[in-house]
Amino acid sequence: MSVSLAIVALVTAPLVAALIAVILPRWGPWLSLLVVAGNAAALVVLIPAIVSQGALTLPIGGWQAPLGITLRADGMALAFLTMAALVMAAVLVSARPEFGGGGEVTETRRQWAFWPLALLLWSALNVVFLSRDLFNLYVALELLTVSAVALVAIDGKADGLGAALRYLMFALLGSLAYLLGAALLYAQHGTLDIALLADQAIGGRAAVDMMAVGLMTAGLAAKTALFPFHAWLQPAHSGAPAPASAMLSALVPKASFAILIRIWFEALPGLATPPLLVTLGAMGAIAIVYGSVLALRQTRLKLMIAYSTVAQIGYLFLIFPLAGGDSYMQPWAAGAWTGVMFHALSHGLAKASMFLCAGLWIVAAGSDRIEAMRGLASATPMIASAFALAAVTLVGLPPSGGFTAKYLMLTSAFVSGQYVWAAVLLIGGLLSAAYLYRPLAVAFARDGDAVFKPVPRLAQAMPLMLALAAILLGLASQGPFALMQIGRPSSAEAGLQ
Amino acid sequence: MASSSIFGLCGALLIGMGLYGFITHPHLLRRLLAFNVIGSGIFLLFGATAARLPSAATDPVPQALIITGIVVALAATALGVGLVLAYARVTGRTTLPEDGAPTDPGKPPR
Amino acid sequence: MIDGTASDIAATGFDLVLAAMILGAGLFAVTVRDLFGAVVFFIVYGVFVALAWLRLGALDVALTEAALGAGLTGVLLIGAVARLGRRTGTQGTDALSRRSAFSVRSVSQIATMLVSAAVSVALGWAFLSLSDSDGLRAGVAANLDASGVSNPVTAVLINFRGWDTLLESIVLLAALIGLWSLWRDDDWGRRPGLRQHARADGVLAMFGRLLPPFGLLFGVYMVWVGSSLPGGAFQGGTVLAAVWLLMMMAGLMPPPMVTSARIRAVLIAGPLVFLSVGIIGAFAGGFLGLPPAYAKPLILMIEAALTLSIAATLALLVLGPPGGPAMPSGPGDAP
Amino acid sequence: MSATLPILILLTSLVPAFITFFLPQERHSVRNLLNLGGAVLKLGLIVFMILEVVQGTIYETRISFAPGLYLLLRVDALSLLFVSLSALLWLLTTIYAIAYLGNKPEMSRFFGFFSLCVAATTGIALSGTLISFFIFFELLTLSTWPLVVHKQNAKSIAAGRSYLAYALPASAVLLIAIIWLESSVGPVEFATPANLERLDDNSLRMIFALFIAGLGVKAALVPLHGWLPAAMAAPAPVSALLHAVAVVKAGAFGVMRIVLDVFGLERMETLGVGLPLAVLAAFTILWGSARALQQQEIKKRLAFSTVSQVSYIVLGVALASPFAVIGGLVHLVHQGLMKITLFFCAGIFDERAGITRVDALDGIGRQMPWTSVCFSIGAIGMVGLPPTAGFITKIYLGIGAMQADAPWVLAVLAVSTLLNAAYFLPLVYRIWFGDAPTPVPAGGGPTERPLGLIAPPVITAFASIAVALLAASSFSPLAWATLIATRDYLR
Repeated sequence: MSVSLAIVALVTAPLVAALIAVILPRWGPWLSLLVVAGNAAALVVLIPAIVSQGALTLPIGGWQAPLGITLRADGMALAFLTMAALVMAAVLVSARPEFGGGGEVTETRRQWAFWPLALLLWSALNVVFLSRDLFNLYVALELLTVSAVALVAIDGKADGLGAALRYLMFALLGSLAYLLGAALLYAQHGTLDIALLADQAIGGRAAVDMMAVGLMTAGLAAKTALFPFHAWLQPAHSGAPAPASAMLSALVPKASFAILIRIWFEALPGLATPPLLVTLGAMGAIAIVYGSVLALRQTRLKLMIAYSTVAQIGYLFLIFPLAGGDSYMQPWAAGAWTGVMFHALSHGLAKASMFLCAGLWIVAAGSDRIEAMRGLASATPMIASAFALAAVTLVGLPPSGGFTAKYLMLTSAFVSGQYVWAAVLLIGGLLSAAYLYRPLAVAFARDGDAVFKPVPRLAQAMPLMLALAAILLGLASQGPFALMQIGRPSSAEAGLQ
Repeated sequence: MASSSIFGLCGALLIGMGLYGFITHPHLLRRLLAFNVIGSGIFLLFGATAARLPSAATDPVPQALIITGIVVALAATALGVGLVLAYARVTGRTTLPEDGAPTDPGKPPR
Repeated sequence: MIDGTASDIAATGFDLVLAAMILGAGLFAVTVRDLFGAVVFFIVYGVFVALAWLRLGALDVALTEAALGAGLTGVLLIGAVARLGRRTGTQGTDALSRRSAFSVRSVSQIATMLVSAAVSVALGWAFLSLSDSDGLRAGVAANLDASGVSNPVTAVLINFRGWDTLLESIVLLAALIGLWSLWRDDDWGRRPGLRQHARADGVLAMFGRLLPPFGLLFGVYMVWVGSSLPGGAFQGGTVLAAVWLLMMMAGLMPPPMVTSARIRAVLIAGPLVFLSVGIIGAFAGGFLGLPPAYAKPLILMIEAALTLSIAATLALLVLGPPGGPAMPSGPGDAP
Repeated sequence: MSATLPILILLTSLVPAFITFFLPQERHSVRNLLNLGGAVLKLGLIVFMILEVVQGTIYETRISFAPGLYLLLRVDALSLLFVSLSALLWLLTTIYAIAYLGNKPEMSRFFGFFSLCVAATTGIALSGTLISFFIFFELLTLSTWPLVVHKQNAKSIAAGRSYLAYALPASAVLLIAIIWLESSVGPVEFATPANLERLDDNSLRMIFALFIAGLGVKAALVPLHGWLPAAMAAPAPVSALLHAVAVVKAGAFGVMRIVLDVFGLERMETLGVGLPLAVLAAFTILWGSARALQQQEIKKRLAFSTVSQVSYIVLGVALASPFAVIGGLVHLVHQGLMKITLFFCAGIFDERAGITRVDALDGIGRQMPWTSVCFSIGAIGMVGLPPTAGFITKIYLGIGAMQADAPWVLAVLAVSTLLNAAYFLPLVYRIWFGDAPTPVPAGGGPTERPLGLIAPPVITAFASIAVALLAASSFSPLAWATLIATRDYLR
């Protein structure tokens, strides 16, 4: 009972808070804190419950699939939910100075719109991670897109509006492709439920199924900003205000990626063919190299971080060729599937931290050129530490969550003899070290003349908390690792081929 | 030939047409319009599959899904139109500049 | 039997003509040079598509398509064209199609055409090669009695897949919040849309006075019958939205202030009632569960609140920000 | 106790590190107390542990991250040798650093990372698996960077960049080597020989080469040594840390682990990879010496001398004969004692007399007698003259070379000794017999105070003689190295 209430709380608390924030704009920051507390409590109830009982299913309205929609809390869902809760907590606390509305008498447009949009984005994320119904996932994705696009444009400047439009165009087309695929699957199998689809489609490789999954993959890849659908990402992520960038970069791509994983590994694992897996992996590999090289060439901090996201998203797609990795032959090679999940989680935490750092540094230095950061490490040591720790995670150095991810993926690549992906992983790590080093070194250099705006300590603590969480994910990998094995599809172990 | 086959194939053609319009038009309102054409094509195709068994009534679940889909498409269109207007107000343009997207061959006239 | 075949042939013929008209209108909407013309063709297209839904035996969808797909989307686009001014709207496409010399642009256009055609062919093939699935007719029929309504589409929308509908109403709200967040800072606190200068004795004002009572009645009726016949919150809400828009445009009542707490309360009422019912259900046994005994009144309550919110949201989505160049008073005024 | 002691030893530097980060700059006494307390406590725990290990207690701690990925801290004789050296030198360096840096800015950051560095080194010493070793090795890289760039001027930032530009690719190479090996033979624990039969000889050779390349950067093997001279931009205590306590030592220690515990001396022989490694080490010895000869800055000369000296350790294990291995092991300690003495003294020269170049040393011996004596002892030790620690090393390496049928190594040793003499003895000459350029200002000559500044080099200089004089006793580093080599590795 309390367990299903916890699942309900995860998806409804941000919704209710968002609705109330529409009529009571001044309560936005406080409502957000309440939702953070509520989500934390729900996760505290849920995680032990599924650890002891296994994955839990909640049919909404009591209607079982295929007629109704079910929510399922499995290990992967809870891992992502926890990551999202951490990121949102930090983002919402960080957003208060900018959007909280100090003592002004009249409310402003930005202050009114930010809180409902952020909370709606959160609820959409939670639904995406929990829902097992392909069409429900579509609606949730649209809610996510609409609120994310609005957040990109919230400053009302030309850059932000253009970025939001470009994002919207990609996202709309992506949604349509996904919807078309889902419609074909329903027409073919008479169900939209992931588990039932898996039962229905066992064995055969029907051409219609291939087409449907191909369309959904293309649509979701566009929403995840996988190369070559990445063109919308960097203007959108760098043009938005820092708290919005943090959500967009850390969380939004993970939602469409999670659906992609559900489709390939849980709904229709029999569809994959080796050339297809290599193609998806190759697109990821190109994204890693391309994004890193472009990140190296940026002179503006937020653009660099945004291109880094293009690269880091590439790693996620290495799951397709790497998952499985003959792990049954080598029991200690735990598999790339979990490794990629670790990557998604640690990237989410680290990237959100980095965007929050960037936002604070830009305010402090009054510019977002990397050169303007000279001397900031001494002025804002907590931010510098957060940035450095986040960089450690993104590069994949021990003892961070990024290292655990890299270790698991590399081991899989070696065990299955796929050395190309191993090389990509290592080159990507070195390139990310190269581009992340630059802002750190600049911030570390001494500059006696620079005058910075002071940054409140609470604001500095938020990115540090996220970066420490990313490190802790590596130091205490055992717990998350075990959690993610709960309800893990068997194809994650056996591979897709 | 049953209605469902006719409108199903009609939907497939509309999707192609809309896609063509979406890709070739740089003007953002035209893209939104093309988006709606693709959308209704998809709905038509989906609805036709729900009606393809002549013996039975139309499957209600796809109908419900399509209604939801139409509303969601309207929401996205409304936000898109608002963005286009705001963008035009701020920049005086109705197309995206320097379109890095590989899908867009059109650029505003020189 | 001869009659049967003849009517079959006639029906197929009608379907073919309708499909051709849909395709023709769609083609014009996509390709015609003039932006305003494209929008007009799009509205016509929407009406044809609504007819197609009737032919497919999907009355609820037909109503929704006519009201939202053709109607509101059309008004939205026309309003945008008017605000942008038609000139800016056409130059891009002019440049696109006039320079007819063989160029990179036309090559890429041909390539796009081929790709689009290939997509159509592939989808058509996929449509024809679908295996015979029975869908969920049986499942819906078997549980219809427990759903509280007799219209299966409404049963799916509000009961079996109520979670979708709840989220969808929130998507609408999110779009409105997003739209409002695009206003200029100075406009915040003003009324949306343009100040209307409808002549008191004008046609519009007359319509504005005459239509609302009927529209109101019709809208409420649509929601009410939705439980047993085609109709429902979204269709009814659209009618109400149209009525309200007409009254605002006729100058009979001012648009609400965006900062007004009352209008905001109306906007969230529907989703909030729906959510509350769901959450109370969660404590009573199942999230969004409607006990068969109370299902009908609960559904009516949810639908009533949703209709109100949807009507307000849709109307405000169409109204747009304050100021700007002239906005047409409605589809009827379009040249 | 046996499971928690290794953790406790790590915590004695980790906890001070984390507390220090959050201390305000002006809390000097708290910070000093923390760091000194940690160092003393660590030394005490290690002494306790040595006594227990002699009694036969086995210390082992496992922390699991993921299947195949776990941290294993395990104490064996080799790790005790390294951990006791680094703990002792850490204590001395902390005393020195407190006196040396005094009231300079960013002290909390400095000592925080300083302690973190030592924690990483301790972890390296106690690591029982390749992956644990790698994790601490990386932690060492990362925690050293803020120390290298501590002065935050353009030169030190450049040094930091060069350090990472060498270290990060190297760590990627090391990671490949580890994962390649472990993906075939399973997690490698040093205590149990890995089942290398699963891999063919050529793969094993490749893996060996990758290991050496990955560790060679920290061990400053030519041509991977470029970062070390550049890192001289850091303050003197950091140089001591880099050259004697932690960084290059970690590299050399890693080579030992790979040769002795992962591959084993026998397999290294059957694979035929010992000779190339010995040649590489020999070349590094000569190259480092030759380059040292060209340097006019004292610290640069010392840096190239380190490049040369650390390779004695590598040379010893590469030759794989009993005496050579013992010589290599014991040089880990000897080089540490001698080199840290030299850097302590160079720091005092720089800080108190402003001397950074060789020719400025003229006649300083009379003004700064304590420093000068210590520096001279260190220099003589480096040359390998009796009665210093360097002499013992060279004798053992020489005999080992004969045992290994590699007489060419004798020639290398001879030439390198000549070169060592050529770049160190002139310094000693200048210190004692050069003419001071200006008359000493009355009462205003450079001081060698406070005690914290001069005591550490005196102790290490004394120790570097003592370990040679008492080499035959049963508790000398030599006896210990002999015990390690004969009991654990020479079969």
